[in-house]
Amino acid sequence: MSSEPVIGEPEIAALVRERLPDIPFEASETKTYADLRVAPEHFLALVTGLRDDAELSFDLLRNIVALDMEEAGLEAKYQLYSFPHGHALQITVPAPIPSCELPSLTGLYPAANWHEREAAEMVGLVFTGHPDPRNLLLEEDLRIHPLRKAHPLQKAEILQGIEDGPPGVEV
Amino acid sequence: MAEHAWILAAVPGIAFIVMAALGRNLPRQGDWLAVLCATSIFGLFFAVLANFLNLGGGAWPVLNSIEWTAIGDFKLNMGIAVDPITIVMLAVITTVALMVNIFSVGYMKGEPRYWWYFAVLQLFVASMLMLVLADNLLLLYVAWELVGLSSFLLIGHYWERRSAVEAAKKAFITTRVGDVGLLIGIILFWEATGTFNILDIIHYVEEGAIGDTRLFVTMMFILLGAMGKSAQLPFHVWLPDAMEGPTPVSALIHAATMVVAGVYLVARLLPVFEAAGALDVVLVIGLLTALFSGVVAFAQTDIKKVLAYSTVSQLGFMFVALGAGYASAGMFHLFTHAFFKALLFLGAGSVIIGTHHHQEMGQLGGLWRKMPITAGTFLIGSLALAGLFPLAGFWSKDEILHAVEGQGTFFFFLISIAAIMTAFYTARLFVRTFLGKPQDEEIASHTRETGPVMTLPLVFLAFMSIVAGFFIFHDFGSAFGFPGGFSEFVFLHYPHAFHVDWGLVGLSTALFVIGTFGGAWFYWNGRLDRSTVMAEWQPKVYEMVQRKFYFDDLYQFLIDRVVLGFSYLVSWFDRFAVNDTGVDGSATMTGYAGFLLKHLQTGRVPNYAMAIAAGVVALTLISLAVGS
Amino acid sequence: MVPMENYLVLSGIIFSLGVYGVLARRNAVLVLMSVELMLNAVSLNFVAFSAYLDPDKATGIIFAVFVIAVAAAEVGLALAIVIRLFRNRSTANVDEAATMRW
Amino acid sequence: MSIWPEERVAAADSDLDTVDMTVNVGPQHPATHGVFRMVLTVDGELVVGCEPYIGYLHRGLEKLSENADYRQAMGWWDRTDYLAGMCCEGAYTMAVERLAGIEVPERADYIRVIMMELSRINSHFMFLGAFGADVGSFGTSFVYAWRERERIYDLFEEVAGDRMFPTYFRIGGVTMDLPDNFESRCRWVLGSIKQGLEDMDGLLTGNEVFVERCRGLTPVTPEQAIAWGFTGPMLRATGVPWDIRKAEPYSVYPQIDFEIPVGVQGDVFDRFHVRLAECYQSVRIIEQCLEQMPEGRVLAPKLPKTLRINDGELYMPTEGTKGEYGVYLMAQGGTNPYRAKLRSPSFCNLSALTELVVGSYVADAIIILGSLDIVLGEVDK
Amino acid sequence: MSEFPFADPFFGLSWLDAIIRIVIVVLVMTLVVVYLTYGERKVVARFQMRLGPTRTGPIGLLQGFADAIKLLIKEDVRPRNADRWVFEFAPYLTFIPVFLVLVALPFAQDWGVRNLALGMFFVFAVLGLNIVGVLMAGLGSGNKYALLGGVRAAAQMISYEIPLVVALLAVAMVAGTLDLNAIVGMQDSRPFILIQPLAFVIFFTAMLSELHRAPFDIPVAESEIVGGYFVEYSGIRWSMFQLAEYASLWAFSIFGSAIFLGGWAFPFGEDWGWGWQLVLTLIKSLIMIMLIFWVRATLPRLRMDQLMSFCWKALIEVSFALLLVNGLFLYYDWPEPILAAVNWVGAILFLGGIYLRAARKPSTKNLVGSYKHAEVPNP
Amino acid sequence: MTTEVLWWIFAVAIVAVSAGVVFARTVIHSAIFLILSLAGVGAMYLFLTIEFIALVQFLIYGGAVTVLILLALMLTRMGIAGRPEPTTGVQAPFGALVAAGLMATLIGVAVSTAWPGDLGQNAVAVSIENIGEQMFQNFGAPFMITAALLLVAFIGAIVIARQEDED
Repeated sequence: MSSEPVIGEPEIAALVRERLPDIPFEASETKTYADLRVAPEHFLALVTGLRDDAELSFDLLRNIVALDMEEAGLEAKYQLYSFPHGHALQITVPAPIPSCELPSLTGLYPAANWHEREAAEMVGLVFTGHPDPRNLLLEEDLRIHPLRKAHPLQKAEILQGIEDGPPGVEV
Repeated sequence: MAEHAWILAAVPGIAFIVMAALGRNLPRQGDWLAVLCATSIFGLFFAVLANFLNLGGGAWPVLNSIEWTAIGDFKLNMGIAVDPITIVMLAVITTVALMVNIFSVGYMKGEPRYWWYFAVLQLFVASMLMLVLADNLLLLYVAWELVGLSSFLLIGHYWERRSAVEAAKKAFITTRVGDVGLLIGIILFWEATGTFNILDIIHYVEEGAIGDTRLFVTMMFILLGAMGKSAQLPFHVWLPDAMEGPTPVSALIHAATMVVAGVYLVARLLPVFEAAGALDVVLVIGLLTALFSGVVAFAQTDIKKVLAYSTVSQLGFMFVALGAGYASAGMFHLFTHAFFKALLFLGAGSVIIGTHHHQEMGQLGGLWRKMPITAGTFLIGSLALAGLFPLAGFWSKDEILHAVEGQGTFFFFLISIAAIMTAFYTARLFVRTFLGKPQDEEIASHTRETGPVMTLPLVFLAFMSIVAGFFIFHDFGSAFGFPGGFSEFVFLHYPHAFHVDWGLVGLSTALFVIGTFGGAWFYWNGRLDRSTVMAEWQPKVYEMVQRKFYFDDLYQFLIDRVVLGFSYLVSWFDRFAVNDTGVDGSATMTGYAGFLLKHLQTGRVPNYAMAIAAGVVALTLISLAVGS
Repeated sequence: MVPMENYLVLSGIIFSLGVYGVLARRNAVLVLMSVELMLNAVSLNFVAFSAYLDPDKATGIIFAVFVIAVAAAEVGLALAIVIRLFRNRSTANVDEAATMRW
Repeated sequence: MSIWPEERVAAADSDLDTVDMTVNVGPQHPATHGVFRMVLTVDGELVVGCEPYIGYLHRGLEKLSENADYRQAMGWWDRTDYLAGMCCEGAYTMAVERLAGIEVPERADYIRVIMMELSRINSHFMFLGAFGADVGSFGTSFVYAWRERERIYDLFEEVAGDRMFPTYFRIGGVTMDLPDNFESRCRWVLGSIKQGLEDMDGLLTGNEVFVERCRGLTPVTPEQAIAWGFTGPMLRATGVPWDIRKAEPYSVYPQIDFEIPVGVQGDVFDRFHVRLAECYQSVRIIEQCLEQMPEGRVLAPKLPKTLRINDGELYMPTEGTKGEYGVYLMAQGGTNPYRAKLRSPSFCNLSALTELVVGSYVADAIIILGSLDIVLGEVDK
Repeated sequence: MSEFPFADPFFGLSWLDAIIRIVIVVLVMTLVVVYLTYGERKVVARFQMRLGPTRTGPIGLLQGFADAIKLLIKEDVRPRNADRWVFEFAPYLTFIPVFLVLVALPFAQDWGVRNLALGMFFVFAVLGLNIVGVLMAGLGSGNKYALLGGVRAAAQMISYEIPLVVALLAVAMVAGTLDLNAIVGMQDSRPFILIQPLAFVIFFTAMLSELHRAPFDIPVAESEIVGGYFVEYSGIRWSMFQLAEYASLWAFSIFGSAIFLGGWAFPFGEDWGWGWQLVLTLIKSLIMIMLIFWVRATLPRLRMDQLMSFCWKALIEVSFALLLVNGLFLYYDWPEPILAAVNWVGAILFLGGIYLRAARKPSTKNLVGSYKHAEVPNP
Repeated sequence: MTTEVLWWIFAVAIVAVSAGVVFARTVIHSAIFLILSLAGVGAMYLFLTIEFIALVQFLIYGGAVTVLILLALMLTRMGIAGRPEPTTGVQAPFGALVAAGLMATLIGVAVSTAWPGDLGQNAVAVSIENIGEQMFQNFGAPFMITAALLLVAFIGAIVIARQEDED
C-alpha cells in the first residue's frame, strides 16, 4: 500500500481570501491543489498579491497550462509554489472572447517568458506586454494553434502561412 | 671586496626599485626593507674597508672598470675607484644613512607616502654612493643629478604644502645653475683630454696638458657646480629653505652627505685646482660663506633654520680648508661634521616629534626635563659643533685654523671670528631650546621623550661625535683602520702628520669660551631683554641680518626688474619690429601662397607617397645626368 | 656563378613593385605589405653587397638583421593602426583616412 | 583574462576589437546533445548575444495524448526524457492514478522507485560523461559513463524487455514482476555504479584543469534561480535544498531515508557536483528499496478494461532527473484526457540560457549549455 | 662500431645523397604516422578501458592503412564560400614545414638528412611557418568555426613559440652550440633533462600547445568549434592535416628527445653502433609521444584566456628567468651540479606552484563537507 | 651550372609572386603571395650562402610578420565579409609610371656602376661567429637601440589597438 501523498492544502484558498480581501475569486479544489478562478481584470492584482504578500509569497511560477474550452473560450491555468511556506496553488483565468488577451507575467516572473510563448503559439492566447512574442516551438511564420480542439490531429503537410482565427470562428 | 664596492650602491638601488614597485603593498610599507638595506650596506662598508686596508698602500686606489660602450674609437668606460677619500665618504654615508633610516621609522610614522619616502631615501643613498665611487666625471655627473633629484623629491615630500613645493623648486633650480657649470666643466675637460676618468684627468693636468687660462676657466665652472651643491655664497639660498623636507632628510642630505658633495668634488680635484691656481677663489668663497651664514644664524628663530645656516657656515669652513690647500683638514671636518650635524638635526627632529611639530625656538625652552636623552645628546652635538676640547669638532676646527694660519693673519682673524660665531649661535640654540623655562606651557605639557627607535641613533651619533675627532691621532686612527691618523690616510700625497699645537689649542679653546659664554649670557634663562639688545640698538642691521642680507630679495629683484625689464625690451622689439613688419608681412605672403598651394594638401597619404617617390626618381635622374 | 648585379637587379624589381603597391593600392594592409616588399628588397641588396664586396666585416648582414627587426616593429604598430582605423571607420581604405583624427 | 580565478575579469573593453560575428551552434553540433540551435553573437571570443532556437524535436506530445487512450499515451511520455524513460512513465502513471483514484500495490511502488532511481542514475551518468567531453576531455569520461549506463540498460532489458523505452509501468502497477535473480543482479550493478562514480570523481572533480574551467563560472543566486524557474539540480546547486521527493512526497519516498545534496554558489562546478552526489543518494534509495520491498501483487486488482475518468483535473509534480517533471491532466469523461500538459524541467532551465551565456567566452558557453543538462526530447515535447 | 652506410655523400653527389636520405626519412615518416594514429587509438582506448581497433589485420595493425585508403577515395569537397586557392593550398603549407623539420633532426650519430650547424635555429624558423597554413585554412574555408579556429591557433602558436624558443635557448646556452648532433653528443654521460628539468617542463608544455594537443587543443576543439580550422576539409586534404599533425608530433618528439633525453646517445657512454642508436632515438621519442597521449586521455581543455595568460604570465617569465640563471652560471663558470640543483628547485617550484593552485581551490572533500542536508524545504 | 639554373628559376618566381602581392584581387591572396615572396628572398640568402639571415627571414617574416598580417585580416574580416572596396586607387597609372621609372633607374644604376671591391667571384660564406662578434661589439649601441625600439613599438601597438573606455 503506497502512502497517500500529502500535497495540496485546501485551506490555502481561505488564507488567500484573508490576506487579499479586495480581490474576488472563486475557490475550488483539484485532485492536488486548490484552484482559484479569477476574472482577467483581477488576475494581475491577484498574482502580484500572491507573490508579494509575506504570508503567501508564491515565488516560483511552475507552469502555465493553456486550454481551449471550446464554447467557453480559452483559459489559462497557472501553477504557483511558495518556497518559504511550502504551499502551492493553481489559478485559472478565462481569457476574454474574442481578443483572447491576458496580461503577461514576465514582469513578475521571468520564468513565464517561454511558458507564455508556448501557450500563445499552441492555443492562441495573446499575452499583452510580452517582450518577445514569437513562436517558440513551431516555425516562426506559422500562425496555427495545434492544441485548439478544432485543430485536427492530422492535416496536410503544407502549413506555411496558414492562420487560425479566434476560437469558435470558422476559418 | 673593495673592487666590488659597486655592490654598496647596487643594494639600495635594488631596494629602491623593489620599494617603488611594491612599497605600498609590502608589510609595514617596506620600512624594514629600508633599514635592512641600510644595515647591509653599513656592514658591507666594513668588508670594503677591511679589504681596502689589506691591500695596503701600494695598491691604492682600487680600480674596477668595465667598457660600457664603444662607438668607433671612442670607448666609454664606467667604473669605480676606491681611495681613502672615497672610504671616508663611504664611512660617513653608510653610518649616517643607517642612523637616519632607523630614525625615520619613528619620525615618519603615520606620515603620508611613508613607503615612497623610504624608497626615495634608498634612491638617494644609492646615487650618493655612486657619486663617491665613480671613477669618472660622467658617472659622477649622473649620480650628481640623481642626488639632486632625490633631494628635490624629499624636500617636496609634503607637496600638499605650498612652501615645500616652492622650496623643492628653489633647491632644484638653484643647484641646477651650478650643475650646468659642472657639466660645462666636464665637457671642457673631455674636449681637452678625451677622457672622463678623474685619475687620467689629474694625470693629464699634472703633465700640463691643458693651458693655464683654459684650465682656470674649466676649474671655475667645476667650482660653480661644487658651490651650487655645497650651498656656498651666493648659491646658499636653497639650503635653509630645504628644511621644508622631513627632518631626517635634512640630517642625511642637507647636513651630512649631499651638501658635502661639492667639498668632495673639490677635494677630489684638488691637484687640478692647485694647478689652475684656483685655490684662492675657493678660500675666499669659503670664508665669505662661513662669516655670512654665521651672522645670519644669529637671527634665525627656527631650530632647523639655525642648523641649516650653521651647516652652510661649516661648509664654508671646509672650503676654507680646501682653499688653503689642506684637503685632509677639509675632509676631516667633513667627517666629524657629518656626525655631529646629523646628530643635531636628528635631535631637532626628535624635538619636533616630541613637541608635536613645534620648531620655533620662541615657543620652546626648558625641554631638558621633558626630553633628557635628546637634550643630552643635543648638548654633546652642540659642544662638538662649538669646538669643546676634546670633542670631534674641536680637532677638525683646530686643523682648519692650523691650515689657515699659513694664509696670512687677516684670513686667520676672520676665520677665528667665524669660529666664535659658531660657538655663539650654537649656545643660543641650545639655551633657548632646552634650558630655561618653557615659553609655551601648552606645548611643554604635551612634550614627551621620543621612543628608542629615535633616541638610539642619537646616542650612537653622540658617541661618534665624541670619538670621531680622535681619528686624527696616529695610534687611535690606526686602531680603527686609519693608519697614520686621518690626515696621512686621506692624502698620501700631502703628508701632514698631526701634532698638537698647544698654542692653537689654547686659542681655539678661548674662541669656544668667548662664543659659548657670550651666547649663554645673552640667552640664559630666556632673558630676551638681553637678546633683543641688538634689535633695539640697531634695528636696521638686525633686520638686515634677519632678512639674510637681502639675498632672497636681491634675487627676486633681479628677476622682477632686470629680467622682466629686459623681457619688456625684447617684447617691444618683437611686437613692433618682428611682428608688424616681419611676421604680418610674411604671413600675408604665406597666406596667399597657402591659398594657391592648398589644393596640393589632400590629406591622402598615397598622394604624398607619390610625390616622394616621384621626387626620388627625379632627383636620381638629375644626379645621374649631372654626375655623368 | 651568379654575378652580384643579378641580385641588385632582382632587388630593384622587387622594390619597384613595392613602390607601385604603395602608390596604387588603397587597402591599408596591402600598402603595408608593399612596404614589407620594399624592405625585403633593401635587405637583399644589403646582404648581396655584404657577401660580394665585404665578406669579412658582415656589415650588410648586420644591417639586414636590423631591417628585419625594424620591419617587425613597424608591422606591429602599423597593424594596430589599421585595426584602429577599421574599428573607427569600418574601412581600411587609405584614401578615406584623410584626416588626422576623427 | 586569467587562469587565476581571482584575477579574472571579463574585460571586454580591453580586448582587441573585432567585427561582431554570429556563430550558429547547432542544430548539428557536437555540444548541443541533440537538435538544438543557438545563435551566438561573438565579439572575438566573447559572447555578446545568444538566441536559442528549439522545436526541432517537437512531436506534439500533448495533442497526441489528448487523442489517445490513457494507457496508450504512455508510450509517448517515456519518450520525453529519453535518458530516464522510467521517471517519465512514473510521473504519468501516478498522475493518471491520482486522477482516477486507483490504488497501487506497495510492491509495485517499490519496483517503480527502484526503476526511477536507476533511470536517474542513468541520466546523470549521461550528463557526467557528456559534460566531461564538453569541457574537453578526449572522450574518457564519456566512455567511463557509458560503461555504467550499459549495465543499467542491461538490467532494464532483463526486467522490462527493452532498454531505452521500456513502457514497463502500467496504470495501477507495473507490467510484470521482477525476475528471480533481480536482487543479486541489481546489487552487482549498484556496486559497479559506485565504482564508476568513484572513477568519474577521480577523473574530473579533482582535475586542476576541470576545476579551473568550471569553478566560479556563471554563479546563480537562489533568488535568480527561482525567478528563472530553475528546479532540480540546477536549483539545488545554488544551495536550496528543495526536492519534490521531500517537499511534496509521492510513492514510497516518505519511507526511505536519503538526503538532498546542495551546492554552494550555483556555478557550473556545483551543478556538476550536485548531480554526482545525487547518484550516491539514488544508490542509497535503491538499496533501501531492495531491503524493504514486500512480496505481493505488482498490478492493482479489478482494474477496468477501459479506463474512463469522469471529471477532474490535477497538476502532479514529480522529481524528474532534470528537475520538476510536472504532469497536468484534465479529464472530462471519456477514455481520453481532455487536456494533457507536460511541465518539462529542461524547458524551464533552458529558458534562462541567454542570461547565463552572455558575457562569457565561446568555450564557456558550451560548458554552460552542457551544465544545464537538457534533453531535447523533453524540451520540445 | 660500424659506420652508417650513408655517412658519406652518395657517389660524391651531394644532391643525390640528399634526395636519397630525404626519401628514406619521408617513407619512414609516413609509416610512423600511420602507426602513430593507430597507436594513439590503441593507447587511448586502453586508457578508456576499450580495445581500440581490432578488426583490420591482427590486433588491428592495418587500421591505419585502411583509414588512409578510405580517405584517399573519399570525395574532396570544397565549399562554395571557400577561397579556392587558399583553401586548396593550406594543407600543403601546414605539411611542408613539418617536412622540412625532418631535414635537421639527428636520427643516429651524424646521420640525419643534413647536419646543420644551426640545427636548432633551423627547427624554430621552419616550425614558425607552420602557422601560415593553419591561418590559410581558417581564412580560406569561408566557415566561421574555421575562422575562430584559425584566430585561436595563430594567437596560441605565436604566444607559445616564445617560451618554447627561450627555454630551448637556455639549454643551447648550456650546450654552447645550436648543432643538434653536437648537443646529443654531449649527453652521453647525462641527458640534459637532469640538469635542465625546468626547461623540459616549459618545452613540453609549449610543445603540447604548438601541436594543438590536449589540454591546449583549443584551436581544434571538437565540442566548441567542431574541429576548428579543418572543419571544411575532407578526404585527401583532411588527411594532409592529419599527416602534418602526427608528423609534427613525431618530429617534435625526436627534437625534444634529442635535446633533453639524449637522442641517440647511450646513457653510460658505451655505444653499440648506429643500429641501436636508431632504436634508442625511436624509444626515447616514443616516451615523449606516450606522455603526450597520456595527457590527452586525461586532461580536459583549457579556455582561451586561461591558456594565453598561462603563457604570458607564467611560462614566458619563467623561461626568461631560466635564461638569466643559465647565463649567470655560464658567465661566472659555476659548476654544473649547482646549476642542475637550481634548475631542479625551479622545476619543483613551478610544478608545485601549479599543484598548490589546485590545492588552494575548494577541494572535492571540502565541497562534500559543506553540503547542507535539509529535510524541510525551507531555504 | 645547377646553381645558376636554380637561381634563375627562383628569381623569376620571386618577381612573379611579388607582382602577385601588388596585383592580386583580394588581400588574402596578396598576403599569401607575400609569404611566398619572403620565402623566395630567404632562398636568395641561401644562394648567397648566408644561412643565418635566411633563417632569421623565415623566423621573423614567415613566422611572425605574415602571421600578424593574416591575423589582422581575420580580426577585421577584410577578406571575408568586408565592404567591397575599389582595390586600386585613382593614382594607379601615375604610380605605375613612377615605379617603372624607379625600376629603370635602379636597374641602370646596378648594371652600369663599377662596384668597388667586386672581385667578380662567388659570394663568400660568412661565419655566424663573425656575425655575432660584429653585432655585439661594433654594433652594440644600435643593437640596444633596436631592442628599445621593439619594446616601444610593442607597447605602442598595444596602446593603439586597445579599445578606449568610451567606445
